[in-house]
Amino acid sequence: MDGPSSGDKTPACDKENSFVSHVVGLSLCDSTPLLWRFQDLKTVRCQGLVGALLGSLPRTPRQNGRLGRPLLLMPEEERMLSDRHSAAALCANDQDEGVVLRHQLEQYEEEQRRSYEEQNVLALEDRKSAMLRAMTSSHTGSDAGNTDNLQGRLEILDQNFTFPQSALAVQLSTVRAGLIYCHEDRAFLQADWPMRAQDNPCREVRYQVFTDLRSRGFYLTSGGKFGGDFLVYPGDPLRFHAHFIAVCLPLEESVYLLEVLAVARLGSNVKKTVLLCSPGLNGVQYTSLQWSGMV
Amino acid sequence: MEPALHPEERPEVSMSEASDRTAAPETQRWILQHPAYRQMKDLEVQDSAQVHAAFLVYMDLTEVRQWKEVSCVKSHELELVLLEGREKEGAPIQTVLPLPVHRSLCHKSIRQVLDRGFPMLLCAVASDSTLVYQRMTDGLVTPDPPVGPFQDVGRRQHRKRRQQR
Amino acid sequence: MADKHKPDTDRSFFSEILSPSELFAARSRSHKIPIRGQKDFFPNDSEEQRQRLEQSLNEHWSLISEERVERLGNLVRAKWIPGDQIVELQSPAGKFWQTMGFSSDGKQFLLPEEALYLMECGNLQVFHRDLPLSIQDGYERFLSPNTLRLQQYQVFGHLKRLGYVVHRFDPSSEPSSYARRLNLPQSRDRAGRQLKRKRSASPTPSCSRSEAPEESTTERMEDDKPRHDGEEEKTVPESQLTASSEAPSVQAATTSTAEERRGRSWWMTEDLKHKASVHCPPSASSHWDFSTVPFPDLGGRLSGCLASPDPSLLPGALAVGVCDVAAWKGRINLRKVKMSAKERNREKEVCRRRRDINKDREVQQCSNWADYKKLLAKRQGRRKGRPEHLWNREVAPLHDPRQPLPTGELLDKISVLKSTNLLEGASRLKGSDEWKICFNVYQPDTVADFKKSNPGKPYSRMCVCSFDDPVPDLRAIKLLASQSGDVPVVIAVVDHGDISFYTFKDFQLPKDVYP
Amino acid sequence: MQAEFRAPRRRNRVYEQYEAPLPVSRIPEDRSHFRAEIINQHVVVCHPDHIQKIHNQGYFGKGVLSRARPDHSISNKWEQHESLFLPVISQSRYKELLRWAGAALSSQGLDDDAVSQTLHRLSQPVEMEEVKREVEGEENGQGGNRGQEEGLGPEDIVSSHKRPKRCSEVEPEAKRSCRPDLEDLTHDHSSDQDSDSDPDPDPDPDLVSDPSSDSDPEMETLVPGPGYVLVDSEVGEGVREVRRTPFSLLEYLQLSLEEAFFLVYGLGCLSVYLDKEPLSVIQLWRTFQTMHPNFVSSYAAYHHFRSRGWVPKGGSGAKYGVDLMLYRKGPAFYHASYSVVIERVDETFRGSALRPFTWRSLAALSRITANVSKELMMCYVIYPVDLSQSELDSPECLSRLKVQEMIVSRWVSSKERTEQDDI
Repeated sequence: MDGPSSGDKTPACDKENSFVSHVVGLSLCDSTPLLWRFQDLKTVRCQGLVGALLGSLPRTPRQNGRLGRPLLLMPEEERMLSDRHSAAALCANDQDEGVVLRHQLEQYEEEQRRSYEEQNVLALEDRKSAMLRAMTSSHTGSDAGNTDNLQGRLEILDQNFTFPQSALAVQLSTVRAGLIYCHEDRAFLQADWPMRAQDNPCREVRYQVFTDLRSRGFYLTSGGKFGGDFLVYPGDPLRFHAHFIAVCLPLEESVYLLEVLAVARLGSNVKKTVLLCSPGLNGVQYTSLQWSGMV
Repeated sequence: MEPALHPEERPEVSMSEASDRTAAPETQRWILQHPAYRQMKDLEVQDSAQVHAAFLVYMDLTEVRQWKEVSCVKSHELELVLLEGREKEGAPIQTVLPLPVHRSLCHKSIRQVLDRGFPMLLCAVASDSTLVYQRMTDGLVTPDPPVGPFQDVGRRQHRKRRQQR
Repeated sequence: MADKHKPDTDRSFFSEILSPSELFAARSRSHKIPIRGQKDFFPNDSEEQRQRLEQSLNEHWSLISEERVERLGNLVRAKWIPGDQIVELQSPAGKFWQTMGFSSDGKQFLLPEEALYLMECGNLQVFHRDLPLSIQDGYERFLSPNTLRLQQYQVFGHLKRLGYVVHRFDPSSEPSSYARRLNLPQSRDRAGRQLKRKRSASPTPSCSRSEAPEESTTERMEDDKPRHDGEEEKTVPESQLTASSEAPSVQAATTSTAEERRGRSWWMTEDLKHKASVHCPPSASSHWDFSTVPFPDLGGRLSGCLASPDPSLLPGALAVGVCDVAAWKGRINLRKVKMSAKERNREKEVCRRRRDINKDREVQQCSNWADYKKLLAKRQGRRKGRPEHLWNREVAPLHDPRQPLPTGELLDKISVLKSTNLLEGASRLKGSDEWKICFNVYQPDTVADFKKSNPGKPYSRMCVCSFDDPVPDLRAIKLLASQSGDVPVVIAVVDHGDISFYTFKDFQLPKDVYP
Repeated sequence: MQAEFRAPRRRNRVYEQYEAPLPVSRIPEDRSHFRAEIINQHVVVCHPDHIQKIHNQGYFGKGVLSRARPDHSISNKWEQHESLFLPVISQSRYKELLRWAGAALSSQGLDDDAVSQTLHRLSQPVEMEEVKREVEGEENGQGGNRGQEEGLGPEDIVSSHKRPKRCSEVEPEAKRSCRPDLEDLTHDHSSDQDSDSDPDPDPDPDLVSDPSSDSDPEMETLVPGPGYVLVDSEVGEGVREVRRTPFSLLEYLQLSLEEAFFLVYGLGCLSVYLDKEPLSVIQLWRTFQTMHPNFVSSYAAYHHFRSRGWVPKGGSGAKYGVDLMLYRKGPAFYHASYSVVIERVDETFRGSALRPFTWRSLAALSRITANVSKELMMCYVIYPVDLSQSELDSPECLSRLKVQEMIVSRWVSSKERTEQDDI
């Protein structure tokens, strides 16, 4: 009735709720805070925050089934992190002036050169071992003539090999380079939280419901497509189906009866329980709506 | 209850034997004479549309669904008629909240009905007397796990059958 | 596995920059996405479930952590020009050029969203101050209220990844609804369009109407139209416009319908006069009902002259004489208006619905008003015996069951509410800032023949809004419909990572008559 | 951009014949006029003949105890007892009915003695001879509709050719004719004249052979005995007594306000009574406005759909969270095509929404609608700015309103339906 796994155990990752030490870096894109660093994504997931991936997946960019970084947090996730002092805002410092810039440029060019050289070596080795493999597999006999032949070929390769610039493998970085933050940023984050206003009553209701369900071990994602505020999962959404569609509303707010019927019907269509969730004096009150079977 | 029976001939209707059928004899308005309806009236709930809704639900529960021990109670907080009854003999008591469909309600009202301590049904009553029941339970009720595709087919057929009615 | 997630702050800074050997190795990595297994319903704390979760997470993280690695030779090089909010290509464009980008002054440019999408696909490397931009840089620099909002980019990316061709919507290149109604030939010359596309690429706000001169003229044309334009459309829809070429009888019929008994005419022809005299009730409205003022059918059979207008419609002492229109007739556009089958049916429906009282046989037998009145009285008499409380009160039922009618006619008789459509009155609405069309979208299967210079009719147009935004009201829908014409408008609603698309389409329930 | 018209889906199996699109006759001599009452702010039709006609011709209303057409029966179990087919009820049920009868009598001012006497008389077992006598008496045309239905009375000859014989032929015809048949109506108010013309509005004389509608043949009620029941005796198994039904609950047809007003104003075939007084069109219009604040808009939409020949049902709308469901022809023949939400706007196309939609609620509605293969329709009722309050006081204002229909649908961007997790 209460927790996703009968209360006593929480999903594996949740153990880390207790020691939150890593501070994740949020940076603003068009005034929306996004998470970019891989480690930060992992960190928030370990706190049971799922978020939503927005970017193309590097491996197979032209599909929507699985997306990649950045990760967008729901306002409630954002606020939970900031309440726990475990998120810091990173501002894009575009003030790279002359000297710094020149330095960065030199560094970049240097790295490119180094990368080219190293890849040149690797490519040559690669070619050699390929040649070796080809030779040994085609001539099973390992007589001296063959070995000489091979030796000769390798030497020729050594002398003539050129690694074309166009073959250089380059990284299109996901995260901005030179990204650094210090732990002191937390305070600054508290003082100057640049995100959307969190003070409207609707948001407050959602946040209270979010934290309460989260504290019961549920994972939550946005539930708009099912007519609710959150989809509520008994474990990591990677492995579990959502059990509930949470509809957050103030205890005394009137709802049109037809709206209640509609969302309840949708719930039974998709085999989920619709939860009316209202924060009250003694915590959040939950009412489950289920198909009555009376037709 | 028989749709085709002519109430004029029933003894209890003896008071209006004059069977001018166009004049809608008093007896055709059995609803106003029905003991359960009179009981609801006596609860003195101001909202007569809700009382009518409650009575329709009462009739549905007793006459169509054969519920047992159905009774009406007044919710003083909500100023509404509630129904209580058992789905069958020995089954637990449930509370039913009948409400005309174009109304609104708040979570608090639902909680007040749930606070009576019984599982609850909300019943929306459309203006042509269509009833839509919705089960409401305190707390988080985990949905039934989806069962194999087999069951799924059965369910779809079930739905099909329902639609045909 | 908890240990795995233990944050390691020291290492994390450099961990996402690949070493040359890693880069080299990445060339041969797989492009497959692991398939996710069937999900469980209940967590049951079993070792099995724990392992499956761990495996899923590992796969997930390895996908998420992967960096884009491309051969330099496969990358198009480009430069971010912050002042213009635009990306300029510095090496020859790739295949993407067929559907993206534009040229100007011999240079090739990409819009920021196009550049960002290509960066994400691993096709483009954009430099700023000679340093390559990361994807993060791209998001943070390219997306802004001046270019594209993040949510708009989410929709853009979503559609692009599915293969759709997506262009910014440029209102100036669309004929106004007014022009469309007049069926004006589209006078868009190629060069002009090129120009416009370039303009839309400049840092004007993405979806707002740009200040193209072409646009303002069409706008003005609309504005110049009399304010009653909206009402005029209501009851004189295509029928009047289409009648011109072929069906003068339609026009005659429209003036004599039951609902338009107060008909007046600017230039009364003889037969119209005759009908009007029958139908004009003494209490003519003090307001002009423009829907009942038919305009002359200049294109049709009308001879060279227009008779004088009904003097009651003219102000004060103004005298208007006969007008010779022969000179004008030569200039009339007599092209037939193309109507879809549906429109034609609707038209027929409209005609059919209009019952002409003169077709009533009994009425035809009346030779004068007295006869007609007598007939009415007689009919009245037939209705005796009807319930007093219904018939002898200020409002009577629409239908008298004692005068049975075939169902179709009965339905016509009780059809008192008028149907309208989304375009009606839409041109007089002022544009809003809340709802703007953002993209033109073309189907993926058209890519092969796609020409940027002549993209043809879009498959749909997109508006983008947030899940927390309001749902468009009728006014917004009408505005969008009139802006988009016969191309459907789709509203993309962004709920964090989820995007749903909704269409709001005009509809008229067909009449369904059973005998 | 116009939405495509999607063909309505016909039901796989249809169990009834189509009678007529609307409950108005096409014969001028037919003087049928129906009657309804306002009870507790709801409109009910009590007369069995009216119920049948109103429901079967246009699918107006709903039986208060049935899913659609009133067809509720006192018992699911019917048995042949000698030559009669009678419902079987349990002793306890019988006692309950008796109690109700008692309560009703008391409430009408009878003292306890009188009540118990009446009940006592009532509850005596009845001899079959008596029952048969009574049945025959009715059959000989003493005005009860049972007698009429038997088709034996001389004045009933006209329609007798379509009556299956009652009581004697139990199966299968008997199964079908539990309801008073529509033809009775034609006699109701016009028996004084026109007896020479066939009042039957239906071209198909076999019609009556299948008047029962519902898709579940097993559930059909059987020929009711005339007010008698077989009561399971207290004493032994299988022993049953024939008794009179103490409290008869005639099932009502309840009309939605829109349906009732349409029958009154649109078709002129119904009178609605409040406290025994028939209401005029205007009185009814005002009364309904006080009962339902958005009555004008909801009626305008209802009227519009009816005038296009469709069958709107408000009750089924409740099941899908909308105001109306639209059926082609009737729910017995087609699945609903549209879920309709009614909105009112002014001429600037804005207005305080009757139902303020959020994307959340729209997402839910759109999904539910699509799940059951229907389309979601917004029906905007547009009010001119200069429409005064006094104009709204009369249904004549309807001609100043306009209707905008709009189909809302979800567009699926891809066929690779990777809606990852759910469902």
